[in-house]
Amino acid sequence: MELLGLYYYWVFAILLMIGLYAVIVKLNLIKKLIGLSLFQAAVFLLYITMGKLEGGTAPIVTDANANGLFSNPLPQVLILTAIVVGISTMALGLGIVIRIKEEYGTIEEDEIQEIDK
Amino acid sequence: MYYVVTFALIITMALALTRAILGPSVYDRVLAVNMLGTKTVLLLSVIAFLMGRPDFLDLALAYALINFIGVFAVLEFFRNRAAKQPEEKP
Amino acid sequence: MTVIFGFFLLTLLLITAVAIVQSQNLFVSVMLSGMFSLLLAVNFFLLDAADVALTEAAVGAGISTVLLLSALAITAKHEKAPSSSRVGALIIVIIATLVLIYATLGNPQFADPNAPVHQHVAPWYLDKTAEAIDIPNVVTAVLGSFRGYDTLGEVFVVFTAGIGVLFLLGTQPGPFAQSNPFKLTDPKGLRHYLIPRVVGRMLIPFILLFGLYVQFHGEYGPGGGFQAGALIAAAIILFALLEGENSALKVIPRSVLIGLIAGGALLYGVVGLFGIFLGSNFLDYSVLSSNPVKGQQMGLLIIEAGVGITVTGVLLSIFHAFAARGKF
Amino acid sequence: MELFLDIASWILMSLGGVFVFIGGLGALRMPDLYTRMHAAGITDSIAPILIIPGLMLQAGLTLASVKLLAILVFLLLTGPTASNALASAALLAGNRSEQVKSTAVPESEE
Repeated sequence: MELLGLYYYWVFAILLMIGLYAVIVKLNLIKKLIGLSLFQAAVFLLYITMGKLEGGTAPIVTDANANGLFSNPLPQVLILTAIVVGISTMALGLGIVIRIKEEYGTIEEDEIQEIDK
Repeated sequence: MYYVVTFALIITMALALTRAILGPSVYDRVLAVNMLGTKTVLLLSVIAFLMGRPDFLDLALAYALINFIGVFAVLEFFRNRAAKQPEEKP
Repeated sequence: MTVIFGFFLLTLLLITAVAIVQSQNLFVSVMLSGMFSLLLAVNFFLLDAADVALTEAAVGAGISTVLLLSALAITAKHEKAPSSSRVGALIIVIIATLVLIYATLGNPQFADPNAPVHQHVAPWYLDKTAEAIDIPNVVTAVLGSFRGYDTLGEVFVVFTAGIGVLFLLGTQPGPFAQSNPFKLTDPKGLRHYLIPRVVGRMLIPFILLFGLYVQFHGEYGPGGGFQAGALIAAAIILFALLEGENSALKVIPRSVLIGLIAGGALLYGVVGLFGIFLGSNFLDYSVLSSNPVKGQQMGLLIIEAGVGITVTGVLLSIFHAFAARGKF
Repeated sequence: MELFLDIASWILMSLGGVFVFIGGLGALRMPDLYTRMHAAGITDSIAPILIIPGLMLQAGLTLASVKLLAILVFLLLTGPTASNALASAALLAGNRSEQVKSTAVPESEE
């Protein structure tokens, strides 16, 4: 059971590295962006995992549970904003990819480097 | 009791995921995504009761309302493609 | 028991991630990332993060799929088979994974009440919210008031990203565009898509209403400006998909969109400046009213509105920029 | 009365769970696109009809029940619509069920 308690962190590690692998290996720029969003999701998951408290519920205090335990609100605040920032920055990346396609006619990294030579 | 429904939903999500990964045509994948969306709505509703916080149904409501936008985007994406291809007589 | 559900869903998440990276077809990757987002939202919900799950739902269910698909329509559907050797990268990644897993052995156990993260500021936030702001949702209180600076920064990042996309793509069709990107000009398409059009138009008011509910109910339940902005943008994007992009631009013209982008961020900043003028600190809302608690609640309401306006404007401008650029 | 409501809601939810599972199995095991769509589409409608009233019986007359009703209505609106749109799109693209093996658009051409 002690090891199982670390499973969430392992998922974080593996997910992070799947994203990193996509960013390193894939030559297609859109695929790289998707890999980057996987990487991002792994970080989100780590933060939220850390905020969870045994026996706690979501930090919204109602009359029914005023004296209960609550999970940590701070990581949730950070990740909530990060998700929206993540989609905006991914859109910016996609915009750059579209411009690259229009200038170079391709979005494969090796072909772009070939043209630039 | 909620556990049984939750298990059924999660296992069905796994089956839908398998269908999405196997394909074979793009429409199968869209079907699987749509199916997974419905299952997610139900799962979120059941989990809200399971955790004793039925005030969190907003989440399931959000998915119920906007999940099919993705399906429409896909259809738009393929309809333009299909419209351009010459008609095939079977 | 919920922990077991969590394990199962996390495993599904990992399988989906592997499939996303493995697939050579970019369209399949986009579809699978839609599923990934659904599974991620359920996981967030199981980890007590209702607000975060709602954000993931609002953003992941429609908008990210639409944006990725419109980028795909302009660029390419397929990725080339990778030619370079992947063994080196694989070795690096596996070693890094093992190092990370080794590092987690020293982490506190999952949901351990004695973990350092639960000892520092979190109890203070949970205690002080009722006293200083008196709203049920601690997440909104921390977001808007206790850590208002952070959120202002995030809003400016979103603002900058929107401006960046507008600079990159502009409003003119690109060289790969064809006329009338979204118009339902094909009579065959119209006949076959009548039912989606009718049902979709029926749902748009409800999505908008739900967006407003999430916006103004954010102090009491999961919700707030970020989620509401994404939901409202999703409603308008649905309208654009059904009725054509030009009709959507008639509803909210580009000039208004730019006004929304700037206006929301400005509203947030001005509320902060009011704090200074009324003799307190930047982003201290207590002085906005004679009763400090009422002042805090007023400030939160206004800045959440500012956040919602900016997020709506940015996401819609990005969508229109992509749609105008290509054929989709 | 309490017990009766509990039993009724349990029956509804278990039935819903069974249908959900059957639908998932059908979507996985059926031989071609349209039969899979049939399995998935029908169970996507019947499962909310069973499960959500089951939850409503547990919630009683509260705001949660109203929200559940809204979820049910929206699911019943969007689910069949999405299935319809998907089926007609597949048909338009030339995906015929009886010869699905030969005419299904292979992904390499998509």
